[in-house]
Amino acid sequence: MREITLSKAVNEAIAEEMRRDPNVFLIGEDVAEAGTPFKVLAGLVDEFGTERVIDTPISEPGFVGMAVGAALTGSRPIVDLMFGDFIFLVMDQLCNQAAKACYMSGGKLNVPMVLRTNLGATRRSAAQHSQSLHALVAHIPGLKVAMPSSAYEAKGLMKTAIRDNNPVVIFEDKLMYQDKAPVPEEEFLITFGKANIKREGTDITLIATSSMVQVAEKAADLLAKDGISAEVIDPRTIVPLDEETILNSVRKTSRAIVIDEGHQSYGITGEIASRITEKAFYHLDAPVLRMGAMDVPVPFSPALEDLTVPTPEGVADRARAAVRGELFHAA
Amino acid sequence: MREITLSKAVNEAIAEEMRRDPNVFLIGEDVAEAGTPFKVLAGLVDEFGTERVIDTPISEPGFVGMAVGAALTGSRPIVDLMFGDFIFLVMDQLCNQAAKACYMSGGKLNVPMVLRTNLGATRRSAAQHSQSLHALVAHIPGLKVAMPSSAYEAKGLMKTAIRDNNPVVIFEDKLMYQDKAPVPEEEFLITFGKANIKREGTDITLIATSSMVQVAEKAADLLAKDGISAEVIDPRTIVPLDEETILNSVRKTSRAIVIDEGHQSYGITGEIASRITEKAFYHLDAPVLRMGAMDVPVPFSPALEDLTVPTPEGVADRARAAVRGELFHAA
Amino acid sequence: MAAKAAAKTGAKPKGNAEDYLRMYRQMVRIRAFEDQANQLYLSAKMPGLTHMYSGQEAVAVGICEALTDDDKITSTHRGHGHCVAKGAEFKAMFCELLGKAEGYCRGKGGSMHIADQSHGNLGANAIVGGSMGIATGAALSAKLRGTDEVTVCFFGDGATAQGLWYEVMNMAALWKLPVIYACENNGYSEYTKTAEIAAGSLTARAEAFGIEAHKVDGQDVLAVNELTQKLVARARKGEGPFFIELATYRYHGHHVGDINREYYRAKDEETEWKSTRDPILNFGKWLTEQGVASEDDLAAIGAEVKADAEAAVAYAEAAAYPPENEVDMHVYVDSPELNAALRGQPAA
Amino acid sequence: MAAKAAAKTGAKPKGNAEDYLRMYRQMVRIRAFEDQANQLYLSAKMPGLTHMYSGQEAVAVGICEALTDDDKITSTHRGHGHCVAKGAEFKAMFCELLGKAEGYCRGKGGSMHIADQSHGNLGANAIVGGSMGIATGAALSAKLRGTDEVTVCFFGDGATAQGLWYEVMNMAALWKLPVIYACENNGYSEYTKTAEIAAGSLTARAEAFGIEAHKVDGQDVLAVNELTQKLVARARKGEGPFFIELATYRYHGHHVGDINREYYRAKDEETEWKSTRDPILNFGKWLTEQGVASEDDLAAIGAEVKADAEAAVAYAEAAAYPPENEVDMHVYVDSPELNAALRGQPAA
Ligand SMILES: Cc1ncc(C[n+]2csc(CCOP(=O)(O)OP(=O)(O)O)c2C)c(N)n1
Ligand SMILES: Cc1ncc(C[n+]2csc(CCOP(=O)(O)OP(=O)(O)O)c2C)c(N)n1
Ligand SMILES: [Mg+2]
Ligand SMILES: [Mg+2]
Repeated sequence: MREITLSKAVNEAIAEEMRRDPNVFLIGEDVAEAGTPFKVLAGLVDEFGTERVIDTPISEPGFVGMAVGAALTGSRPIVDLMFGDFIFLVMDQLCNQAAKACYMSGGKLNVPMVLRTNLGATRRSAAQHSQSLHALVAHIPGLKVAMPSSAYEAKGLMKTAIRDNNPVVIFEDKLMYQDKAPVPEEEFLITFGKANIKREGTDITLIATSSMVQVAEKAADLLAKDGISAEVIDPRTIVPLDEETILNSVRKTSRAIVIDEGHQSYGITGEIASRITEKAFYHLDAPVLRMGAMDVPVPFSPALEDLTVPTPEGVADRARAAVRGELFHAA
Repeated sequence: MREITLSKAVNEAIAEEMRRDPNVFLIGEDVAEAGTPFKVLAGLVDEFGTERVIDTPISEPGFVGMAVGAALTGSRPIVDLMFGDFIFLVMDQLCNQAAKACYMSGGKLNVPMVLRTNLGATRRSAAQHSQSLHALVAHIPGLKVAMPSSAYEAKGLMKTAIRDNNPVVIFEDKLMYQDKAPVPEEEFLITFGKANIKREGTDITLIATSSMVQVAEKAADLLAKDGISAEVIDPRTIVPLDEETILNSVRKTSRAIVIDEGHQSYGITGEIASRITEKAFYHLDAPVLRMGAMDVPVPFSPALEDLTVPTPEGVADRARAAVRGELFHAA
Repeated sequence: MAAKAAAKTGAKPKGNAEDYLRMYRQMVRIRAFEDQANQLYLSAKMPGLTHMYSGQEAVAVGICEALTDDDKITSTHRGHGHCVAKGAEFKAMFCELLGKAEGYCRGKGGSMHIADQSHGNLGANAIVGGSMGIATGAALSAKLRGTDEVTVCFFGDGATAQGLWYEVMNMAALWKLPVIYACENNGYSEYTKTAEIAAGSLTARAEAFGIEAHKVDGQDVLAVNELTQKLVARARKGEGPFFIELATYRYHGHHVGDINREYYRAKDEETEWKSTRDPILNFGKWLTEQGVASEDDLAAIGAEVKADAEAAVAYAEAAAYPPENEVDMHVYVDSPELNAALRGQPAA
Repeated sequence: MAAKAAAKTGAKPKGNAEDYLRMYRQMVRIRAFEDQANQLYLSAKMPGLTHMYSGQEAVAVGICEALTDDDKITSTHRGHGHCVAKGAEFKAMFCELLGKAEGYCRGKGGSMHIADQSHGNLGANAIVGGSMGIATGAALSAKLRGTDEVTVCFFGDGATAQGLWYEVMNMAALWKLPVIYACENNGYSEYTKTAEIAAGSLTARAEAFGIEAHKVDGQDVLAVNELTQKLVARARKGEGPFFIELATYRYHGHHVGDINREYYRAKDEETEWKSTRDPILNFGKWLTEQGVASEDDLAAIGAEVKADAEAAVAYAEAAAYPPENEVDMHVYVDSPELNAALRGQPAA
């Protein structure tokens, strides 16, 4: 199968959906000629024109609010939010408006919009351009949250998001834009709420999102050398969350680590770990472990920044401890 | 000891601190003559004047940003955010600016400000005036988060918050403003990060925040009738979180339920439950349970709204199941 | 007298009698709706609280009478008037206010979120200024979809303090969107006088973005309607956006519970507005002076509307609450086409 | 010639030679700093990327020379110029850019968050417009604390699209706060021309809030300085706030990596600004024409500054990274007085 970058995969997904449905349009800062600073959207304006690929002023609350209004009235906007950190600016429009319109209207209104943004540290971009803030939106009922972990996932999840009749937030890993993966030429969609078992294993389950899927896979490689067989699960969407696949795996392996690039405290690892504990408690041989980013703003200095996110070695260490029953004293 | 309302307790705390420190000032919508729609701040403007009790236009991002700037330059602002739901509007100033200034400057800047706001449903105020959004700010390093559960707690935590040199967000339960509790006449502060054991017990630990502390206490009363002895713990602050007190309790009771009025998914119950599981796993006789608000926007209709928040009966039911070992099949 | 009244309303009678009487009736309907809603609150039958539109009727009616059902509006926390004026029925409105299943939003929205999709009312909003983006986006969508729909964004003077407005005005102006920003300046935001929270000039703020701005007497339904007709027609041709500042007054407190309000607003001021600038009284007087209707005709309208409102209240009080299983319905809507496409895929 | 140049700068030589030469040197220092920073990027020694201030030097210097160390500024993603102009040293700045422990922020902030508390620089900000509230709040605090400090809020033309600005302008105007909003209009926000993203007039936007607005040539350091001196003096007396729009130009791409930029900006345009409107060249020329300095004097300043900058870079390259244990320091600051009070309490 041909291999394309994650960047190209997103671009293709949007182009295909814009061709299919004239109501889909793109809006955001420097999305047209510039194709975003990451160049992900390059070329779309040539095909679809500035009517459907709309460059905005630096007014994030404004254009997200406009997307909500457009979505309420027959359009299907895709909003480009240049950095995930800017989601703080649009929380009111996203969480008080987009997320609630359907429910507050008793199902009479709905908001088919996609907010695409990104996450991921270690780019030396410091505290306001490096955050992984998906936990915030995952907490708000009415939003769906997708977290692609490869070019393939990015394409399929984006296409599904555009066709979903609800507001969907997609977090792409900005460090992965140039990473290639096999992506079929033929059209495909990826079902929300259906996890992907990236790798089968029997001793421990590693549940990892987005950027952390690769980390988990590398950890699994390290563990294999020690004869430990790790299963790696990518939930793909954290809302809805595929509990069943996760629980089936943990019931089999009896151990789990949840790995995510958001801050660990009050983030998504606690939720997933708790659901496992609640529903598979009597199958567990060790406490479900969590590895999130450190609870510090992302530091600029390379010497510090790299310490803040989970690494394959770190994950493998914890997994070994769990498998070898070394967590007893900690607990 | 005299009893005063939570509303009066907050008012006293602020008045005492404004008398003590001329750098403390209050800013927000209708805080002066009106004393807020809840009348919590009534009278302060008479003592401190409109220079220090400042009515603003309806510009939440603006005046929160201004509070950050004032706090960076020698003042100690208390910001009044009329409804907790409006926190979505100020997330950028709170989380990208206030929370990060100290870290980003390597400790050279700091932001001694208090954001006081509220939480709590069942007031028939519908989806945009009923949310309990403390999980969002608890996820962001650099902020402290206090959740008073009575008039006593509200006074002590507010005074401590005002004297803390970091940004503190306080969520008051808006349904509790008229609830009275004993509050000493003499000055007192409450240490952040030190949980309060509201009630001792041996069979199960109920960890509850803010509005849910009363629910947990009522559940404990119900359980007592069945001969089940519940310990009730109020963490007081969720950042910092007093793990030690919680873990000591659970190691004793072997069972726990975490109860909170925020949405259950990706909220604070998952974090607290996970920390317990990670650090007291081998003491647990049952999975740590969680009870948050339903994962739905808060409905207006009284017939629906009351279904969305944990009740004493609901908590007691789950506690009985845990104590009687009835969770095996669920898990 | 007639001449004077005509001068005062600032518009010559050029619609027909039917139009005038419909506008009159719509204003009376709003007032009657609010009187009943206030009663429901005072008799403790209303869950929560609500914000009365009484006194501002000429704004909602003057504007909405210039719109079609395809045109959109966004509304505010003080939104009953906009909802009625845009075509809503009493029964479903009262049901909504009481949290009943037959309400416009199945009881889930209540007073502050009432929406009426079928008449183009995209909903009230409990976030002050929260619908400014939505309205502007509806206008963008109207343009992208190739329609000539116009959107009116209602908001209060207090809402002009929200930064969102300036962001969307800028985009509306750059892209010539068919949106009309209608600021109901009733002199207060909550318990504070507008003068204390708004520096400079509201019309200048819109004009700074190159947006044509107008001021009009919001108590004069014909003046409001005439101006709006013109602006709507121009907006349909791509000459928008526009801004209108409407001087008006709310008769009640900020919300139904705001009874003792002399600390921020003098009784005399209220009496003055009610007795000399009431939009219904003044328009009624003009209608009789112009011979469009007799005083008896108007009284009959009043009685009819009142009976309607009372019947709707009785209906709503007797109506059923939504069943418990609706509590987690409508968080998400179905996506049937997507699901079909997913089913049609070869298994992965 | 001299007369013409004087007319062009729009200001008569009325400061003394020392002032002029300090301003000249500060502009040269900024340019030298940026040249070194750009080199660090091009030679892959710079972590991340950065935004060059080159071309805009007269703005930062003209304004900051009108301020004292007690006066505050807030800065932007394009903030090196403000930082230097407000008094910062090269070594600690380069250390910060390279993430070293001796940086102004111990390497934790980097280019986009550089702050220099000791000279009143409250920090660069990577959120466009993000410091508008901070600056206005610093001005509020100055007033409440009874000082006569003035705050200058630097931001770009693109930042005027952020709603926050309008919110804080309103409050600044209502409360007469000593804040000066300084918009560096360099014609672009990222890869987009200002005209495409800003409707109407920027000065009118400030004026709509009753704020006195000025336009000035941002390439003319004396004109900028003269205007700022006047406005600062008035702001100290409570006559603020003020708005200044400064026409200027950035010589590099949006950031150091934005090399191929002809799709949004013509080479000719760049050449034109660099050759005819360079703030350093023009001011240097004027200084020699006025006899304030010889060409040799200026060349000596240039050489001295360049040597300083190179030395500082070398120092920073050799400097140590922060130790690993600093990673979770500074998330919170201590509260010693609170802790003492807590310790003094009777046990609960
Ligand atoms: C973002 C936000 N801030 C504050 C409030 C509380 N609030 C509700 S109505 C109101 C006053 C609004 O004034 P205005 O816009 O003039 O409308 P009016 O009530 O006069 O119709 C305020 C402050 C809110 N609902 N939303
Ligand atoms: C809130 C926010 N939106 C978008 C960006 C990305 N961004 C960084 S600089 C910039 C352009 C700013 O333009 P302007 O204010 O004119 O400043 P200039 O770069 O020209 O100095 C943008 C869009 C950001 N950093 N913050
Ligand atoms: Mg008003
Ligand atoms: Mg610019």
